[in-house]
Amino acid sequence: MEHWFTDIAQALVNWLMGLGLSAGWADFVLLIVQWLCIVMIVTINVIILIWLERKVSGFIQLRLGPNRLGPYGAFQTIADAIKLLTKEDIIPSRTDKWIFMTAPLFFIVVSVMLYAVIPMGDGMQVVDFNVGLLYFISIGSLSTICLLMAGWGSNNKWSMLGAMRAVAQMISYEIPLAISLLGVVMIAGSLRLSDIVVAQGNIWFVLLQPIAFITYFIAATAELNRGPFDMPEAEQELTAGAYTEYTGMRWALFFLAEYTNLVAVSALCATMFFGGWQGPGLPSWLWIIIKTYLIMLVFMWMKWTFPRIRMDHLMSFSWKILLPVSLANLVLTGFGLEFFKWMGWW
Amino acid sequence: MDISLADLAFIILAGFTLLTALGVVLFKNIVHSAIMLVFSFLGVAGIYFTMHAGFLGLVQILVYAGAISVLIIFAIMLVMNQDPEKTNLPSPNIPNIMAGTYLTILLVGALVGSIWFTSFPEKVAPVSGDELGLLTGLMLGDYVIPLELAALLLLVAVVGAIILARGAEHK
Amino acid sequence: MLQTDQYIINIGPQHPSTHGGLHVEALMDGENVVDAIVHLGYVHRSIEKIAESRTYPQFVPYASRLDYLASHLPTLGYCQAVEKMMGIEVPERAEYLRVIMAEFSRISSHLIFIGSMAIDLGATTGLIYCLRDRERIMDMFEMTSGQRMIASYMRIGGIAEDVPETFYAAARSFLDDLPQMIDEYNGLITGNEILQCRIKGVGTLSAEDAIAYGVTGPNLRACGIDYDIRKAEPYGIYDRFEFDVPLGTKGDSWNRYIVRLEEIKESARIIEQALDALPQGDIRTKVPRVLKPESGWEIYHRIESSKGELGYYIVADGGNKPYRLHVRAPSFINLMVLPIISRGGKLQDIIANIATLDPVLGESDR
Amino acid sequence: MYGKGLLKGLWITFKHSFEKKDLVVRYPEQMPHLQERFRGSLAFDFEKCIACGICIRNCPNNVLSMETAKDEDSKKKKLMQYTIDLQYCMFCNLCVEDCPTNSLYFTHDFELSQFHRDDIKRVYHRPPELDQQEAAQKTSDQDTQTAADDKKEKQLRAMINAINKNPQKVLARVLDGEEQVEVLAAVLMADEKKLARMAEMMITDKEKAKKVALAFVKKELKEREKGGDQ
Repeated sequence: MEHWFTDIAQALVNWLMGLGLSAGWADFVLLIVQWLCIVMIVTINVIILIWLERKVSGFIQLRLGPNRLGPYGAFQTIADAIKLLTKEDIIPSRTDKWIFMTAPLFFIVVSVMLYAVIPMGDGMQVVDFNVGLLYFISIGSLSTICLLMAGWGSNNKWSMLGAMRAVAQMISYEIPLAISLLGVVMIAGSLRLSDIVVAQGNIWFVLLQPIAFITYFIAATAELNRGPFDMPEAEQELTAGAYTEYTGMRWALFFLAEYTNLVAVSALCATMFFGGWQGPGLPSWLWIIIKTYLIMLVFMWMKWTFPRIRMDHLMSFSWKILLPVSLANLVLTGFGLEFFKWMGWW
Repeated sequence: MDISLADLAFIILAGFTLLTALGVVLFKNIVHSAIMLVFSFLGVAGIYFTMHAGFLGLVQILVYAGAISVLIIFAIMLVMNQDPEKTNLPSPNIPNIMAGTYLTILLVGALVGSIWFTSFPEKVAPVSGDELGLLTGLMLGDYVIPLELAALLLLVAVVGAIILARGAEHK
Repeated sequence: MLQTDQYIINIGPQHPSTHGGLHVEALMDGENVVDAIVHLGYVHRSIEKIAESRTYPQFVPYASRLDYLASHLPTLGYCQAVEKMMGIEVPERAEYLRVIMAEFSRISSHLIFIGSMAIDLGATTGLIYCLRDRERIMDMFEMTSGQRMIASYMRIGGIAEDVPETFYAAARSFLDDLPQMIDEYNGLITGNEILQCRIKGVGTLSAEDAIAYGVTGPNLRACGIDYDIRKAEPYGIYDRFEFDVPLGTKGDSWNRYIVRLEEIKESARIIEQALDALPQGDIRTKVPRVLKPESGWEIYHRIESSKGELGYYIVADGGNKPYRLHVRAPSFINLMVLPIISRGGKLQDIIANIATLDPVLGESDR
Repeated sequence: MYGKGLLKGLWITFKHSFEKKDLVVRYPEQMPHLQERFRGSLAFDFEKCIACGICIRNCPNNVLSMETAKDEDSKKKKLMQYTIDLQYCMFCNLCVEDCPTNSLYFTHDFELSQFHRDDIKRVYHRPPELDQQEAAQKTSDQDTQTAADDKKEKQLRAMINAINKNPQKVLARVLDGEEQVEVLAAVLMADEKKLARMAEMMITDKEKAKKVALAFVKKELKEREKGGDQ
């Protein structure tokens, strides 16, 4: 159970090398297989997540959520996907066509790329980058451009407003996000995500870095454009923000990407603060799934409880509260580390 | 010819970077140019990766593709008030063309010259061990003042550009 | 500061937060509102003109459709106007039942207000909880009149039918559970800091402006002006009940919200008193089938609807149909202050302002 | 404290998410609970209808219409066809309320959607049994009927005469108070139709006659008062 997936990968590499491929090419093929697996994971996750989101919102709102197709409405998302696939792909005439058409594609590509460094189990990482965390943050920052493309390409004021908001919000929340993670990095002494997981063998970083966790969680909500920070979409104000003009599968791709991001960010949260794949009894890949899903449930819970924050409050909250707090946490962590070293506890 | 995976990756990435860079110059819509610029940055970051400079590549993505290009696109969108299809046309007046040609010659000359006159060592010794620590020492130690100055310069440049384009409010 | 271009953004007529076909043409400077112009008429059904081609009793169901969120109130106003014109006495029991129904309507309208405000600010769940509780009022309306929303229950000279026995228990249990419901709204909506940030100090309407524009109802009382037609000029039997008029201080969106929340409690007090004092007896006086006010008679009658002063101005020409019927719709007049309270705010404040002004487009467009 | 409200809100939604979801009605399988007076759709009972047309006059939206024919024998109006065009119906209850024979009523059937507009229309044709029944009744009852009619006619004429002759005495049967009787007499004298109606009622239903008389008097008094004012 524990090493199913790593064993399969090893077997694949061995088989390929047995066929006469060099080690580098075998790794390359393995990489492609891993990517395909990730795409599969993403798709399955999104299908589950959309169902889960609707169920959670339903339960919170005293409703049943989807309950028609399959047991507890489990096939609802699949039906929706089929519906969206068969819908007409409307491209309004005065849009910037190439930008309009490619924006959702780039968005989904960028979100899938995030998975490359997430340790999905013991040794289950596509690339065990020595600057894995930086990779995550920098690739995550690219989704800003995709939203901007969507907003600009749509040639619609609502879309543009949504995109502008998205950019302002994501750029300003990226900073506290990164800084709050730095505290963890300082304790773990590495940007490599597998190192950070291993460093939490004794104690989860959420206990050592509670402030960092809270700031990370808030900033991540904003990064994900989820309620109460769902400025770019903001259906009550901007109708659908950057996605206003999108229809059918292109629209669905945005949602696919958003949920993909949600999984990635939650998995990172689990990795950084909740000991990643470490846990007793169950196999490592199951632990990370459990932790990720629990974190995602909290995200959903928050979204369906809170009203949307106002744009200027959002910005001032980021710059005036979140950033100073995360910086202070960083300084505090530094002092704490020095103190521990001085006392000889570290 | 024996092409290794690394070589293939370099060729693809270099071609990609060059094509997108050409796109920046040649597209008639300045927003398209700006987006091409993003891809060009990404291509450069890819080249860094092939050279095992992961940190540099990621910083390239984070800073250039993620932040600066957004700033550029933002600035473009904010100041644009004409048909986007005509925002990046080649300049019709002769002094501009002359200046452009002159700059191109200068730039190409400098590049060729620097490549020509540099004696490349046969084999670069790989950075041993902690490349991050080394970079940190350089950036926040020896070159901290140039780094900060460059940051300030960029900020001033963007603000100045917007003011020039729109004109300050008359009050 | 930098000089920037202003642009126009059209909020509505097809928009999730405009409570119907409202069109606000917002002149924006980035996220800041320079001006907001209200365009109306997208839900115009020419109800006033319809009145001219319907006999007096026939207009009652149309009156229900003015303010469909509190449908007993506009019908009450209309019936009382005609009764005043014709000098018709209404039996005691009918008067009491009218008050009960009117106040339940007010509660249901305010519940919708709270819920729709919550959803306009992004708190989707608030709406569902409000709807859950409003459902009980709707059930009561269904029990009494057979219709849930547009219950044409009031009749000229009384009410359509007496309430069934089950009504009393339902009403009492609703009133008993009301404090608990309000606690829940307070926990989920009122106490939420994000929501407080969104509406505190937003859309401030000064008392002078409110009076100058003719704003009435909770929106006026939120400015601190003690003006409730139930107190100022009691109609029906409102002078027999003891209740307070909740007042705001600043006239901002927060005050408008709190005033309505308090009004729910006051309405519950009135209902409780009315249920206790409910006499037995007739529910409808015999009214001639064909009402023919004499030519030249005219009447203006106003009531305190859930949105403000709802007035009916009827001119008779001797026939069995009104010569002219005008509705002074509070939503229409209240909406007119939207530009002045939105100016200088953010785009999101317009949404909050529309929500807290609580317009019903069926009434403002008629 | 800042954030307390947020946590409280989270707690409320958390509690509710584990509640039993009994508010939801799974509609097509499970029918909603409808109150007794619920107005689903308008239905019509042909046999009870007397074709008085009150419903049609009351309807604000011209939903109802009927076709009548004159019965050759009794000169009575005979209902041939009754149409309810439900697409215009507001379910306001004005027709049902005033129907003297309760032939219009609301059912709980609320699933009114149809593919074609014409299907929404409900047309009731005269059931053939009704004619047969009537025909049968007519032949058997004709003689007694005419006899009874004659008797009634006579009674009525006698009553009208009596009122005409001595209004004070006759009308005192329905009203007390001399003044009121006088007013009533004046009203009846002025209007032949009212007189006939009053006479008929006095024969058939005294209670009703009393009420109507009182109403006449009240109205007259009011009108007089108004006249005095003006």
